[in-house]
Amino acid sequence: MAPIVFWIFVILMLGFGLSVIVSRNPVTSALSLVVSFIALAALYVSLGAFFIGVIQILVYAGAVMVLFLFIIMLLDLRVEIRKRMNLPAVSGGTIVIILFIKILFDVCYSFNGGHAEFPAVSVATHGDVWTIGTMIFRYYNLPLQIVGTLILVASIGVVILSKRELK
Amino acid sequence: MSFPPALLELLVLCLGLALLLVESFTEKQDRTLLAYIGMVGLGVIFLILQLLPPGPTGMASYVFDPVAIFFKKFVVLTTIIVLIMSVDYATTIQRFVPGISSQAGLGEFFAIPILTCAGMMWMASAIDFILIFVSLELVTISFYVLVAFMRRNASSLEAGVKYLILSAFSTGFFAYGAAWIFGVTGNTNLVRIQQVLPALGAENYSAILFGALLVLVGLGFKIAAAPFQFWVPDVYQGAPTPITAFLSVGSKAVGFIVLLRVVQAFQSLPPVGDKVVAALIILAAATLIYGNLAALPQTNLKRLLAYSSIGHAGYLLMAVAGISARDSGQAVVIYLAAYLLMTLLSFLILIIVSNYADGDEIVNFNGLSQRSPLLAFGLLVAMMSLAGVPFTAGFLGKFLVFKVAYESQQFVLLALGIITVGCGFYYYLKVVRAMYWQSAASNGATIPVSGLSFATIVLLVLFTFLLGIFPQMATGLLR
Amino acid sequence: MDSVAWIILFTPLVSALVITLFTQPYRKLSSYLSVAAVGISFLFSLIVFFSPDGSAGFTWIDLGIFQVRIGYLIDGLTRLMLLVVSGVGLLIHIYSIGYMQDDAGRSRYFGALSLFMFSMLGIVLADNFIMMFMSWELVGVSSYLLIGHWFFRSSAADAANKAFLVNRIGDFGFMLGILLVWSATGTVAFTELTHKWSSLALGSTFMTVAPLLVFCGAVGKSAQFPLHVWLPDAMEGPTPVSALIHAATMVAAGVFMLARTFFLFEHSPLALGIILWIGLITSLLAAFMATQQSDIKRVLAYSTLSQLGLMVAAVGLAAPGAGIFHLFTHASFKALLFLGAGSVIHSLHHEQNIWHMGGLQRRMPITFWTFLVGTLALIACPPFSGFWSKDGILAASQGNFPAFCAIALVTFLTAFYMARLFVVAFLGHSRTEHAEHAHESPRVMTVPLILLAIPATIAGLPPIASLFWRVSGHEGSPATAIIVSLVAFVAGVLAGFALYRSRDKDPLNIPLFEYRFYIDQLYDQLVKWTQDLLAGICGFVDRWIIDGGVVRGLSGMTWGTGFALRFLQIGNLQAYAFLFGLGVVVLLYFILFGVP
Amino acid sequence: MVTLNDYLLASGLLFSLGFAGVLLRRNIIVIYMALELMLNASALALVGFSRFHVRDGLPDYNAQIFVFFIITVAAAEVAVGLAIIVALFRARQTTRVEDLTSLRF
Repeated sequence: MAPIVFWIFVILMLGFGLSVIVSRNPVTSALSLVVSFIALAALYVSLGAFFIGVIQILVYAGAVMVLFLFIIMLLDLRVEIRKRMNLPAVSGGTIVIILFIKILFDVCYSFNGGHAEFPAVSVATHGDVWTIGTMIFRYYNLPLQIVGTLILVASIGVVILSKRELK
Repeated sequence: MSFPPALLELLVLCLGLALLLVESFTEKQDRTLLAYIGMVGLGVIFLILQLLPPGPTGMASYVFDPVAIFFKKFVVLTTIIVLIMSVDYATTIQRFVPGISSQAGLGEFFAIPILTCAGMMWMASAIDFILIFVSLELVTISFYVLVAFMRRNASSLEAGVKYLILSAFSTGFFAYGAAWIFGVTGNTNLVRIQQVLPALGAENYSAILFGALLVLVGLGFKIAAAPFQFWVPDVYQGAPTPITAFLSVGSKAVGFIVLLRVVQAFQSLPPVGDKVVAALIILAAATLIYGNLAALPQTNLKRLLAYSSIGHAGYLLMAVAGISARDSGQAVVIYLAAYLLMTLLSFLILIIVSNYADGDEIVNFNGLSQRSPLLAFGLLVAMMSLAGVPFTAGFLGKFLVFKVAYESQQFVLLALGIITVGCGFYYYLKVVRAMYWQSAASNGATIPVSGLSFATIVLLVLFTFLLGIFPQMATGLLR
Repeated sequence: MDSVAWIILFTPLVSALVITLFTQPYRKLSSYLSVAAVGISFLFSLIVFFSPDGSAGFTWIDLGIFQVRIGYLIDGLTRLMLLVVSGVGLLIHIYSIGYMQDDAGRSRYFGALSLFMFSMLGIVLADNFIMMFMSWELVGVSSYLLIGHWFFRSSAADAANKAFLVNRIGDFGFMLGILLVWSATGTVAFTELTHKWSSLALGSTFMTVAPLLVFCGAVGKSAQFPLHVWLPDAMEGPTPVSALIHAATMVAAGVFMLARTFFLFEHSPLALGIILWIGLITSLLAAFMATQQSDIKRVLAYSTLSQLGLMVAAVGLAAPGAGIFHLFTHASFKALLFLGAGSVIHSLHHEQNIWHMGGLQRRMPITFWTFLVGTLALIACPPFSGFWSKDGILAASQGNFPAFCAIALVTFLTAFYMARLFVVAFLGHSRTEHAEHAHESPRVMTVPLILLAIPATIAGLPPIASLFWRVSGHEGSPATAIIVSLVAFVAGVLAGFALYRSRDKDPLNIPLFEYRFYIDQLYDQLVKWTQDLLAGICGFVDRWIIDGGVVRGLSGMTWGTGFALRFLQIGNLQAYAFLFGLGVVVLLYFILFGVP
Repeated sequence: MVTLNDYLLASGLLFSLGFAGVLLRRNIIVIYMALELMLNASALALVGFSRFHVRDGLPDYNAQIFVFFIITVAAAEVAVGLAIIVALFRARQTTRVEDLTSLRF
């Protein structure tokens, strides 16, 4: 993949990610989030992870964003009133973030093998969906069942927490 | 034995599902019946666990070793007692959950802890980051629901939101750390990681350490280690009390088993393992200081227990930091067993008394010794044990932890531990003083205790003493 | 043989458990249970008395480096102590049935008494330091419970606290001593220690400091100067308790412990010297104080202190045998005196001031005569038991002139203040209405008095004493000792009679003695100062570190208090997240780049 | 040439953005979005590492399966989280963190 395409998507992802955390309007944030994640999905595809890229778009653009937007509309959230900047909070947070990024860069650059080109891979004979599917049902059956339980608990929880009058 | 151990969690899961089904298809049944079914079912699971020998499971990511068995028994027992508490707490739940019928939502309140229990049991066996992650999340998400369960109670909701945000925050760190560990070692399985680590080049040490520390942060949140413990007092205070007990015992215990397994895996590479231990020492010291000092000015018993739970996390971390000593794991296990007894005992009595006195401030316990000698004695034993008075389980736990710290030459931690025990005496005795020295408030009638709670209190008190007087019993916990 | 020792030890424990757990509401039953338990212990102690030496035990707690053994060691010392503890204990239990007749907390009382018997027998039987120390602490607990039995009286509650705290000071030293001994020899068992200690090649400082730390335990428990202050206050407890615990047995545990572990001390002349003088100072101070007290139990309490000082001094003179012999005779006559005092107090409706008594010889004849026996024994009148044992100590001090004088002076003072007590309380005319209407106590109380009067009279006679205890060197008691002791005794009695005969109030007024050399006041001041200081420090910590640091710290500090206050307004969750993040970054930074 | 390092930096920056969002924003819903950014950053790192660790000529699919689970869990978490936030809004009419201070000290 051409580096230029990679950098475009990275910039898209990070730019809209930044927009998520700086925009005053929650709707803008939610939409930026989706664009950021679509760019992220493109990066997945660029790494050959087609299945992950697809479910990324399906889950985030299809479900999560709708959920966020729906809730924002439901609660009728408006643009945040411009408040005076809280200097200590912002500066403190910024310093923490800058320190974290510094540590992260140090770690990334020290990581051996990070600077070389990716090793060559062949295309999976049955495509990666087949491979992942087989592995999930063959080796990762237990986590799959746990995730099933998790979703059950989550759906019960959502009902409990939001139904107006429980039975 | 032909009984596959992995079936146990599925049985617990089925139990939870069965309760949910019964809940939805019956109309007039008394909902507390569900709790009793749950207790009996979990009791059967406990018996099976008692009989199953440790052995291979045929799965790479799932082990059934003595430690796993201990923790499974531990969480099953905790869940049973939490259900007992929930029955006592049902009136409060009904008050704060909107519903058509008077018992709306109760069925779910009894069923979700059983599903959580299944998640904790999976965590006890998990040695693969994927399995750890999903079971950890199952536990976490059920706690989101349970903490915020009383949705007409603003405190419960506030606690729910605080837990939600901070927990998701810690999950982010955990997942990122696990990603890095995978990136460096090419494995998500702890056993495999332990095997490949010694061959790791020195230039990758900071990368693997970065991953390990972030995983530590994620687990540090679960076990309430400073500085990742800020949620604890608020959430413990706001959550329904049985859930607080569940959080402080079950959630913390499974956090510790994962922590133990991860730290153990990293010991195969001393340069990294030592730094992980150094991080644990820092966390332990911070946790000890914070938990014990901040507890001093507390006037609310529930909040006091929250700080005390942070303090105990500090002692447990001391034991984990002493991983180089032979008995480190054993000390953690015995300390947790003692912690289960005394913490659940305090919460159970707290629920009964605060139901009656309508408040969980320490002043609500004034003169309890006259109103209800049994409850006062039970709480006295719990406080003594939490403080670490000899001949109680808590003393044994602290003794072993200090021994481990001594053997692994963590003298600074040892000194800190001994000093903070002194602080502990002060704030635990505050409760005792209220019960025995202060005279009762206007409401001087005796407090009614249900038969089941009565039996539970007696058993917990009994075991607190038995464990303290016959420590050999405790060493048998890990067959 | 094996099971006998265990029966002696555990029967009272069983009784204590049964009483506290089951028979709380049945007060009569509880008292009988307790008496039966100590009766069984006494019977089996008799069996042990006629059995050969022995020892056995088992490991109770085994945690690798740290082992706790429960075992017993039976030798001459143990036999005698078993007999004293269970014998006096039995009589006092019986007496308590009468004395505590009207008390609502009788079950609690007898439960604690049984617990006390268990722990005291544990000290006596112990074959190692750890078991002894645990029993030692349990004795402290039961003494605390019994002193504070009438906890609704604030003076009783205060006295219980005082006793407990003062004893903790001594026990702390004791514990350090045990740890030192253990670290040096690797064992805590007495028999092993006896061999190892003498062959230990350590500096003389260590060989002095370690035994002296162990001695601290005795200073606390046997109420030696400067930790003697708790014992007189402990008289707030019921009188049988004062007799059993604070006169006959528990306070003697310190002396017993010194005798048991004498092998630690015998190699250090300096340690022995310090022990000797602490004993003598205690003895003298207490004797002076006793001359000015007007509470009958307090006079007896100070005389106990004084006698305990003599016993400790005997150990310091390297004659622990003489000390134990005095312990033995003292147990019987002091218990007798206390029970006699209790009998008086009981029939005078809890009147304890001797100036409100008088003329009791006709109204309470049994009490009168037995009390006389006890007094004669205490003031070392031949041939009563006290004469022989005190003479033994005096004889042991022959080579040490200052000590000899001090003991002679104590003998004189003892005779003086006991004559005073006796004359004022029993002779002359009745000074109050209560005293006029006094009547003899019930039989359940007088029978123990009579039974105790027997050993108080005869136990010291050499042929009888040799049955119980072999005092080395006593046979050749030099004439000077006997003469001095007799002169001091006669002078004391005469002075007492001359001064106090038919007086209605004290002709002497020595505030220094009456106020116990102001030692308690000094301690109170000290405690107050320390408390003020601690409170100041705590207040400072609370205000500046807890409030200012931790609580505000939760909401985010690091930017100074001014910023922190504004940070607080933002809301906690964000502050938590910030601190969480800060923690992550600091941890990462420190571990990745900080730790070498 | 795009190397693993570039992907790791991208993922690290995304993670830091999420981190910053949690620290700096006051609207709970936006904070929640920032948390999603953090989770997705770890997913990106995992996919990068999956491509980096080649097994039998194929990317290491174990990591992709991890990502699959992370995405599933994240979705469930969003559902529950938003339900709690809605319940909170109904009770308190707010989604701002600074209004949630009744439990403190």
